[in-house]
Amino acid sequence: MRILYFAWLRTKIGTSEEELAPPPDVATTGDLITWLRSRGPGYADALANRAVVKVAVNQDYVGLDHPLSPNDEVALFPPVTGG
Amino acid sequence: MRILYFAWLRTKIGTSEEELAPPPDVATTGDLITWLRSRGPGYADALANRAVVKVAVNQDYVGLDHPLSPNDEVALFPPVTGG
Amino acid sequence: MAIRVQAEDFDVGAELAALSDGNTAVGGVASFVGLVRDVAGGDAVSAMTLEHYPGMTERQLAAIEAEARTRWPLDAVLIIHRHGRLLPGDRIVLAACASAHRAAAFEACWFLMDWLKTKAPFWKREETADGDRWVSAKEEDEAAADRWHTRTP
Amino acid sequence: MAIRVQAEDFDVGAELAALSDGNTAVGGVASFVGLVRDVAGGDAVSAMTLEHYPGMTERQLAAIEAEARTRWPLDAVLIIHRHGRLLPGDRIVLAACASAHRAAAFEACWFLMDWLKTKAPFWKREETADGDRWVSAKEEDEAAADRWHTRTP
Repeated sequence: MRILYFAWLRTKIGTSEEELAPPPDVATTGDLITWLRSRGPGYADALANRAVVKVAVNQDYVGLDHPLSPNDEVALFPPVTGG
Repeated sequence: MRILYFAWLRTKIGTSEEELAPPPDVATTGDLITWLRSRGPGYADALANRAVVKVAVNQDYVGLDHPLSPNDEVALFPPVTGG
Repeated sequence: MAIRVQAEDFDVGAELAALSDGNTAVGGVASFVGLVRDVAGGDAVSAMTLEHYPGMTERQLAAIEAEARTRWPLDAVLIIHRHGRLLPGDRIVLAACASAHRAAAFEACWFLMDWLKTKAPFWKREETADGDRWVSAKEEDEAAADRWHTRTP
Repeated sequence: MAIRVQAEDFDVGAELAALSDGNTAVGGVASFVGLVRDVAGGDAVSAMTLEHYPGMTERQLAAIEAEARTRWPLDAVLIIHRHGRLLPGDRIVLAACASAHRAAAFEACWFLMDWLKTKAPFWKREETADGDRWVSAKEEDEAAADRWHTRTP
């Protein structure tokens, strides 16, 4: 599974992209965030407040109950501020 | 008194501008329109329907009860269609 | 204040750039460019001529601009309106508002166009296959302008 | 469909002219140009960098454009959004809609900007005297986008 991070999630986690294979019990986007938090203090800090973490799977916005597949591109980022 | 006509009021009346001295009982813009109507068939035709005649005195919109002075610039025209 | 009534065309890019030039407090510029359409009331229009009332036009446009400035926080306002004979596709009018805030720029620009359509003394005469004709005012334009009497920005 | 995400600046006049070029059914073009402000939250901003999510950005902008086209009768739509480092006064974004009808052009353009602010995956990082900082999303932008859920054009 390809995981992308943007903006301050990227800087806190320290990478913009990684290839990960979450354990089988990580079934949804919400599960993924919970699992990522356990990977280290940068992750825990970046993902502390779910309310400000937006999730896209294969470049579409999804909720925290969205099911995951091994080949998904999952992106985590703060609320957007373009325009 | 300087009287200006625009758009189809101008073409029906046959002039864009004239200097007139209405009789003393022409006190308001409404009186002026009534008096102008009597000046010929072109005027009567152009001013037949007051609802579509707009009036400006000294380049500001006014109603039909607006008082007139001898040195006023009075303009009569249909509803505007610019933009 | 920037009000121009002219026969000549205008350079939209240069005009919009000038609105915010040197003022980095501006967050955005909303604008509207009105164009001559080739059809009106179902008939093909080959050209149109815009007549106006010199003097009153500038006066009314200045009043419309002043009103917009009292309603919204605007850094710059521009209205350019052409007169004379124009062909389909030609630019007729440009209204533009620069503001720190997007909503103010949009609302003020829309307000300018709605008021201009009902207050600025311009009259359009269309050339069609059946001859020339004066364009009638649209009730929908009156309604569009009227909503600004009650709507608070 | 015309969606462009690029580092380069754009020519507003040329882009707006191209929207109606050859289509004399267009009555007007409403547009918005977003600019980098020199101040944010009371602090002087010397520059900003726009990060984006390549691929998803184009996808979301295309979806926003498609939604606008279902809601309003539009002849042409254009969204250009820049990324990378920009200075105060620089253009960030251009949204423009061409339509036979003024209200459709204005509403659709405003809709595009409101949705773009809340849906397009861009993030601004500002450079200030106290260092760099990520811009926080504004609740007012969410509210501006939300009103399009209920408002019928």
